[in-house]
Amino acid sequence: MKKNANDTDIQIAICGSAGDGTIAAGDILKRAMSLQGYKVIAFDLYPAEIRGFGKCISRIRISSGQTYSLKPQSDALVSLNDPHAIPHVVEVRDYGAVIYEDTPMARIPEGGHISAHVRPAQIPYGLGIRHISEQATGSARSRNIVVLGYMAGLLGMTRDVFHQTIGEKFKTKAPAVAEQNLKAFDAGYDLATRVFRLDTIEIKPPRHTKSGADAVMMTGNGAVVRGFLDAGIDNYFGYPITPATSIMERLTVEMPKTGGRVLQTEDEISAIAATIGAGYTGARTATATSGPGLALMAEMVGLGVMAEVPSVIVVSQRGGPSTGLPTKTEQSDLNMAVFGGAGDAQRIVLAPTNVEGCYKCAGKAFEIAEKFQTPVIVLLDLYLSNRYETVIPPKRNPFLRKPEKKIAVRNGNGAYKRFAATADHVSPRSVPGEPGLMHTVTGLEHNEMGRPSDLPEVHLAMSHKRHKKLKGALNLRGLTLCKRFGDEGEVDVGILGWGSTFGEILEAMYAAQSEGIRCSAMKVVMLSPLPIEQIAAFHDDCGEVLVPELNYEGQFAGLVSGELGRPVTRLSQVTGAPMRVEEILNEVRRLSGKQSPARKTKQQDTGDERALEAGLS
Amino acid sequence: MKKNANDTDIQIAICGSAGDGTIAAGDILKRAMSLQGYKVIAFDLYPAEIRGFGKCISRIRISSGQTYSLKPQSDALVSLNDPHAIPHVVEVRDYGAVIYEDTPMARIPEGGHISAHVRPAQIPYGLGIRHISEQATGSARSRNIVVLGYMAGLLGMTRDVFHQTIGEKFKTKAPAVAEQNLKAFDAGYDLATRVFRLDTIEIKPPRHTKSGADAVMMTGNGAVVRGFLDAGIDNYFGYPITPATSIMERLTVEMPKTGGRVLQTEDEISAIAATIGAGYTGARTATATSGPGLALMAEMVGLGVMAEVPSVIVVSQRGGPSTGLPTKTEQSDLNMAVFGGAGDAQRIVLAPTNVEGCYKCAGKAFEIAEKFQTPVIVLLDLYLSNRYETVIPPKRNPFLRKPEKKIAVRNGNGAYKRFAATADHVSPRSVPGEPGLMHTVTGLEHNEMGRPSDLPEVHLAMSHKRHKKLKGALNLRGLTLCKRFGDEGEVDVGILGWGSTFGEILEAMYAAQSEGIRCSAMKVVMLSPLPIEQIAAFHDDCGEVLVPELNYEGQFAGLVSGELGRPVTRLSQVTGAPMRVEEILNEVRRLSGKQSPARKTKQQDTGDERALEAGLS
Amino acid sequence: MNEHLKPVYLEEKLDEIRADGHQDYRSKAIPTWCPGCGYYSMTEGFTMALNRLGIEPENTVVVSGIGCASRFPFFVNTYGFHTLHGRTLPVATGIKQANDALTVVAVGGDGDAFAIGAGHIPHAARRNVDITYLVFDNGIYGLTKGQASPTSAVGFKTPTTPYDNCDQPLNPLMMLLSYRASWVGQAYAGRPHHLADMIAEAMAHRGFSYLHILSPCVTFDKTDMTYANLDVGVRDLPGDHDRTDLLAAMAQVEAKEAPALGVFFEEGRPTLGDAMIETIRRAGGQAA
Amino acid sequence: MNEHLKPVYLEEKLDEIRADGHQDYRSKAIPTWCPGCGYYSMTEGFTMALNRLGIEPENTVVVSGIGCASRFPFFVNTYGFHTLHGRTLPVATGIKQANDALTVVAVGGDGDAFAIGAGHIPHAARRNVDITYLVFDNGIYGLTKGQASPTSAVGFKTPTTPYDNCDQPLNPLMMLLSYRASWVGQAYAGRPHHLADMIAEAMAHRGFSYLHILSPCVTFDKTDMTYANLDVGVRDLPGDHDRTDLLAAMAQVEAKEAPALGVFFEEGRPTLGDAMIETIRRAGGQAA
Ligand SMILES: Cc1ncc(C[n+]2csc(CCOP(=O)(O)OP(=O)(O)O)c2C)c(N)n1
Ligand SMILES: Cc1ncc(C[n+]2csc(CCOP(=O)(O)OP(=O)(O)O)c2C)c(N)n1
Ligand code: SF4
Ligand code: SF4
Ligand SMILES: [Mg+2]
Ligand SMILES: [Mg+2]
Repeated sequence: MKKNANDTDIQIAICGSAGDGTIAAGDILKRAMSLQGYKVIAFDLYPAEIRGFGKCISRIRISSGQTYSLKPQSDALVSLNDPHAIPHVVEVRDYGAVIYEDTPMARIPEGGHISAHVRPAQIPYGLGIRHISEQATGSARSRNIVVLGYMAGLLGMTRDVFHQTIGEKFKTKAPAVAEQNLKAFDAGYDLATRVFRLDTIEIKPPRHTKSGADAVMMTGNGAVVRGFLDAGIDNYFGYPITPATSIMERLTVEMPKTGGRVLQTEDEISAIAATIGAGYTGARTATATSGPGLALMAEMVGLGVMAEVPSVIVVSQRGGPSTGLPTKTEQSDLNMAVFGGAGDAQRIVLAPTNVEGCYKCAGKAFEIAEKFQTPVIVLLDLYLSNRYETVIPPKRNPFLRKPEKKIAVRNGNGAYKRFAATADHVSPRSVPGEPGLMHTVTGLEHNEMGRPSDLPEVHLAMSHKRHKKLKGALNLRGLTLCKRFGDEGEVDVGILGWGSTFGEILEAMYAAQSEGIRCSAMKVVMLSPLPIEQIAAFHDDCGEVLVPELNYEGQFAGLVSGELGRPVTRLSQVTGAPMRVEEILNEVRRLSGKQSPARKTKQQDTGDERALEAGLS
Repeated sequence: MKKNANDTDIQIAICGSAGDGTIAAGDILKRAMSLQGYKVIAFDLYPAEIRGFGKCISRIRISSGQTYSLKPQSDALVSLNDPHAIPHVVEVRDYGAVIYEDTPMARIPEGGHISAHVRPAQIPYGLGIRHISEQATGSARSRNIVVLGYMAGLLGMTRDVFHQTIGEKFKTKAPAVAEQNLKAFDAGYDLATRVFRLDTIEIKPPRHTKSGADAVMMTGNGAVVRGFLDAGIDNYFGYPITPATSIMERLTVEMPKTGGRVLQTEDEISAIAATIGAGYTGARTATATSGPGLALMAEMVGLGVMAEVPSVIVVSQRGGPSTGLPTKTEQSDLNMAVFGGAGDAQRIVLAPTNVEGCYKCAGKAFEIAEKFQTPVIVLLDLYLSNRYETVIPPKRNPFLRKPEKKIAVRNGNGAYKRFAATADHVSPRSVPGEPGLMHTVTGLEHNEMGRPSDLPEVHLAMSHKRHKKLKGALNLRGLTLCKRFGDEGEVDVGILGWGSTFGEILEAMYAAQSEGIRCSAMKVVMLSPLPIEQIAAFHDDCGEVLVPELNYEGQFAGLVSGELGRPVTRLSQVTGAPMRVEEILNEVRRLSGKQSPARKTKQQDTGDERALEAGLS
Repeated sequence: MNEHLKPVYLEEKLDEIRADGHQDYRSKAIPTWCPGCGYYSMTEGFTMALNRLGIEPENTVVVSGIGCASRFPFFVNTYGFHTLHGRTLPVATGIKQANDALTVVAVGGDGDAFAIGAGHIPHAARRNVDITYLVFDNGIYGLTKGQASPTSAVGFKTPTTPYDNCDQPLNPLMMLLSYRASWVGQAYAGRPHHLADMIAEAMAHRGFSYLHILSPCVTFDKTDMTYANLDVGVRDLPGDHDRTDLLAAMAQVEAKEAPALGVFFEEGRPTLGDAMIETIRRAGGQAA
Repeated sequence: MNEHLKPVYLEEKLDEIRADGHQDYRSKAIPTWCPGCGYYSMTEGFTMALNRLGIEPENTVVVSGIGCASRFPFFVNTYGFHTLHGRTLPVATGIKQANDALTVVAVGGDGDAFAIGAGHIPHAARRNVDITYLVFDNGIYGLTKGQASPTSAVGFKTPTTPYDNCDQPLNPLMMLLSYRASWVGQAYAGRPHHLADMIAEAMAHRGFSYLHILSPCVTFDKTDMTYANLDVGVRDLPGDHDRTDLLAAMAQVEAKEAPALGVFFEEGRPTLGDAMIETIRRAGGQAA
């Protein structure tokens, strides 16, 4: 799994304002590189407001080997709008490239031009982007493509693949559109080939060129949609909310093609209620939302637990609390996902750590929900929902499309016991339409027949049943519930992580190893019930256990400590951005006793006293 | 605090079916004894259904010294309905009395008469209850009062006080009603004085006879109402739900008398929304609900946290999950109260442990909510909401009726910063009507002005502010946040508890001490933020820490372990009934190494494997 | 021989009741309602309607919320879902959406429907989900022991309105008409045969049918919606009422001192299921 | 001299605008709405109405939910509460209940009001809470980028209705009339002066006033509720419309191909505040 130093690993940032075509240029770059078989990870940031000229930034990491997150530093920054791009110049590494317009339109205030911000060790490439666009296409609208071509030429990327990608991208438009864009691209590309290259970056051929044709670029939300479709989703109910909306939007297009049904409900309570209603009939049904929607669903999820009806709920977290930061990422809905209901209402919670995991968890969630007759929450966050990765889709559909289910039968005296006691605590289920097995399910405590009962022994036995059956989920096949990476055996520092942050954790762990620190990382995908045995074993092996996560309270750390009864070190970050690899690495160094002196200064600079505090608690 | 062996301490259980006047008889007994200055603790169980002849049972403990819960065994059982009462015969101690009808109406099946269930060591008192009632009053409807009189006579209770209490109880009815009931009482009483008493129970004069006049019988919900009124509640919004409804019902009667306003809203979401709306204007406003209602409120509580608007939410827990067991008690909404919202949405959670605590927490909750500008949840459960205790109301109103608040001012450049950074992280607040201090509050992340902002530094600073300010609540005066009882210094076993169960914990602790076990108990009233320093210090002192609670998952144990990073022993009970003192005591014995051999057998008898398991985890 | 003069033999009558088959739709559970509660008529009317329409119990799902009325599913021998307070319609919508072949009946009290559940009714109605919604209106919260409901009259005294109710009650039928529910009718528990007819008619309607059923709570309401008051209060819809005319229906509903029994409005239009099939067709898919 | 022929001098005009004072009701924040969005008219109309009625900004609270429309409070210089999606009315009710002296205006989009918030409207209306509710209806979910809303027309194509919308839209005015809201009117963003008049009239009404405002979303709706379509679509209420006649109002609303602008219904009856004061009187208390 370790990286080969000879491999390609470059990261490009393209920054402009809404309307500049920033995201579109990034999109072409991602697709072109993915087509050649490179691994691509990309994450775009959009402005929160609909209107106006807010900042867009697209960061794309291209590598021949496997990588796990964006790099803290980019190899090149392309500016389509200087005021937006200036703060990002510091993100470019030494000897990295900064590409910008060198003939600005109007007089600009002092310091307003990006060239004034390029550090001595960075290499500035100014060009007349607008002018070139106008010359090549007759309009300034292709600035984004010109500069894309320039960048491609500069880094020695293959021209043809870009041509192919641009052709595809515009194939639904008039032919002239693609033509214009190809001209713009070539103008930029040609210019770059004549430029004296000072940089050391090189694009080396990808490892598996063949796979390029098979590989697809996918976001976490896109992968959820794919997973749902491959698992044979029958119904979807949802209410729009950032960052989950795109799941519903894509399903409304795709599901009807195979006879599936999508309904936009009047709110989130209705969405989960209808999901559970459909689940009661035996249909594979899901909903997706974000934190505020999950809060509204809390009561209904409890009904799903009590009535033992399967349902699948995807939650893409954003900054909180309350309406919070709708377009920023955070991992702060964990507590609610695990604990957010009345009574002892344990449910299954899965958190994928990458795009491929989104596909697997989403598809598997139906099987799990059916097998254990309970709600399953799949927890993403904005960063994972929206980030692109190259994925090779599986050759064979990996999901069971027909529920494995126990066959319900009337027992001897003619009475069907919907909630009969069984060895694995899962009772045979019947669904409407099956003769002779009529029953009523309820949110009231009930006996084996499903009749309301508040007898002490019934409540005890049924509480037992509802909790014990979930333990079976810890023996699930076909899905990684938790996994250790890095050094085996005893280590100085173990990093325990979940969700989108695990990419940064892996990067930090490999970096720490390369500094000679004995280090492992464990990802936990199944957050409820927790695979506590494996976590305990990991804890046993680690001198210190660090839990980095994107929330203030250290929610996962609290969950693990609560079950384990042992201490862990929390590392929290709540800036709305993905965790910084450097931040984790610094903590690992500190915990291993190898604190880098640079760290201290940096902390004081950012005034981030919280991170320090949290790290100590 | 230890009990004096010479004191009175008797417990009576009265059992009948709905319509027998069981609860009414219990009510007279409670009031009569309280009037004389005895301490009374009582808890009634009603049937879940409106209709029919479900079981009612009223258990009343009467003592001269302080006690903390009902006793596991009663000294006398009064049956008004044998099928319902038979299962409770085992609850009567050796040499205790069982009082019943000895001339049943019709032929009864074998074993159907209670006399067949009285154990050899118990003392049966059969009398012709119906006949006596008919003779004394011309109707069988006063059976409950006849048997009450008999019981009073048998135990040597003072006749006069009962006369007074009966007179008061029926004073709004026609005079004949009181008269009939007095006759019925005397008929029973006289009969008992002629009976040969085999029992050893004796009623001794109460310690403080004078206080009788001042003492009042109050339930937890009644105390919440009193606390609200004494703290000057302005508005109440609520939606009926068991077991919280009686809070609203009493407030609708009382609040308008002093100009207060109560509105029954269309649902719980509206109730909390209106509460927060009213809170925004500076008015003291509360709502009350149970688990399902709190689940619905989750999103809105998060808004209260984010917008920093004070509100008070009383939650009386019942059996869960989902609709669960509406008329049974449980402590399983703790996780939701503490964690049930999107994002890092910490709020203040208080859980009183007795009726007096309900009064204090409810009244203080307004001050706390105002002081920290945040929602405050006061967590009761059905057992505490409905149980009666004798309370001496405070001579002086202990609550600040006017909010202490920081005065908001425009600063130099004319802009008012609603969310200004301050040393204690609480910002000066203005309310509508104050000129020049207009501002908008929002659930979006916002800067000091209250304007939406998703800048990293703003989110970090504001997350910090919202969490840090709550730490101030750990230095609150005038309310016990946590308290240690029993042995000082190092002990074999410490019992850590919260809510209604703490009464049973104290009883168990005193019992353990009397067996020579070094033992302490700590009650935690402030559940969020947790007074973790005190808990850690307690943990340091204890060889083992036992956490008994009425939920399956050991929610408080998880919360404490999560913050402490240390193990505790869980003791869970989910039968819908209050925790059994014996159960706690057995665990204390086991943990201290003094396991009683009797215990093992008992466990196997009840087949309660869960309690064992939980105890071990 | 005049039908009414024929003597009635008990055994014969019992055989007749057994033979007609509607008792097969009753479950073994004994209703937990108070003796005299109007809700008993609903069980009778519902089982008679199912029997008359020949619907199999296994293809029927009764969905309810929380309340005395919502205990209904336990007392009939069909599939049932006793959901949460106010969530009857969205759960029922999910069931029907997932399986068009099922007969789905939603049941709830006035509080369940018009207090906590009020937001869902317009949407089930406008989408024309092909289900029947029976609201048992007793003008009170029965299960929680008698608080005021959104249909309680002004002046009604309850534990939450000790100084008399001041809130103007809602007019449920007017609301349903304003949502353009495709079938809107009213019945009364004190007229069980008409009630059974109306349930059958509502269920036979293709699309969203709403039946409002006036039903006394004998335990907590001794003054307002009693049998005595309703017996003299209700009237039949005029014989010439045009049930295709929305505004005429509204006029009948507005005259609410004397509640009219019968079908106020009826209209045939595509159901949610139809819309789904059309969408699938447009997408080039095959309906399941 | 003919008013229309008088020349307009820019400086003079600006002075006039400044002098009339309604600009004082604007906050310093620049609206985040798209250029051309109908919502700008609301800010203008609202500040003009406040100014005309002489209401002090500090005694005014504007309450909103979530959506483009709900950003409104940030752009006016009063007290404001930007609440949660759909919860505008219960929060506004709480504010008014706590302080009768405040002028409370609730604001929200069509989704906020009639999708997630639909359950609260009947109750605010029947209780006659003395607030004004302005719904900005653009027939779309603006803030989440253009999905269908409960007022979207059949056939409308959006990201959640890629094969065209099939759900019959709600008729908000009919709904409000069926709840017997005590003041019901309609205005259009394209007629800003009439809009300002209507806001002022709605606010002057004692009781619950509901103003429905048609407002194009220029960014996500290029086909349906556009200025072009609405300009020719709207009509005035007939001059002889009797605004005390509920059924007449309903008839006007039912003719919905051409939405009418004006006041449909108005009625004077006790407000929630009145009811509270009466309850306090009956309890023998003193109103605060
Ligand atoms: C979320 C929630 N809130 C409140 C309750 C308590 N509750 C149960 S039934 C009911 C009202 C019942 O009234 P209605 O719907 O009219 O039915 P009825 O009992 O009169 O038939 C209430 C408030 C609950 N179970 N769940
Ligand atoms: C509970 C919840 N669900 C969903 C959302 C996402 N959301 C924000 S605004 C909006 C709809 C906006 O539409 P509308 O109310 O018509 O206002 P407009 O933007 O059109 O003015 C939605 C679904 C949310 N913020 N909260
Ligand atoms: S309380 Fe009222 S509604 Fe409920 S069962 Fe009894 S009579 Fe019927
Ligand atoms: S998206 Fe539509 S509603 Fe929102 S501001 Fe832009 S034009 Fe207005
Ligand atoms: Mg009712
Ligand atoms: Mg809208």
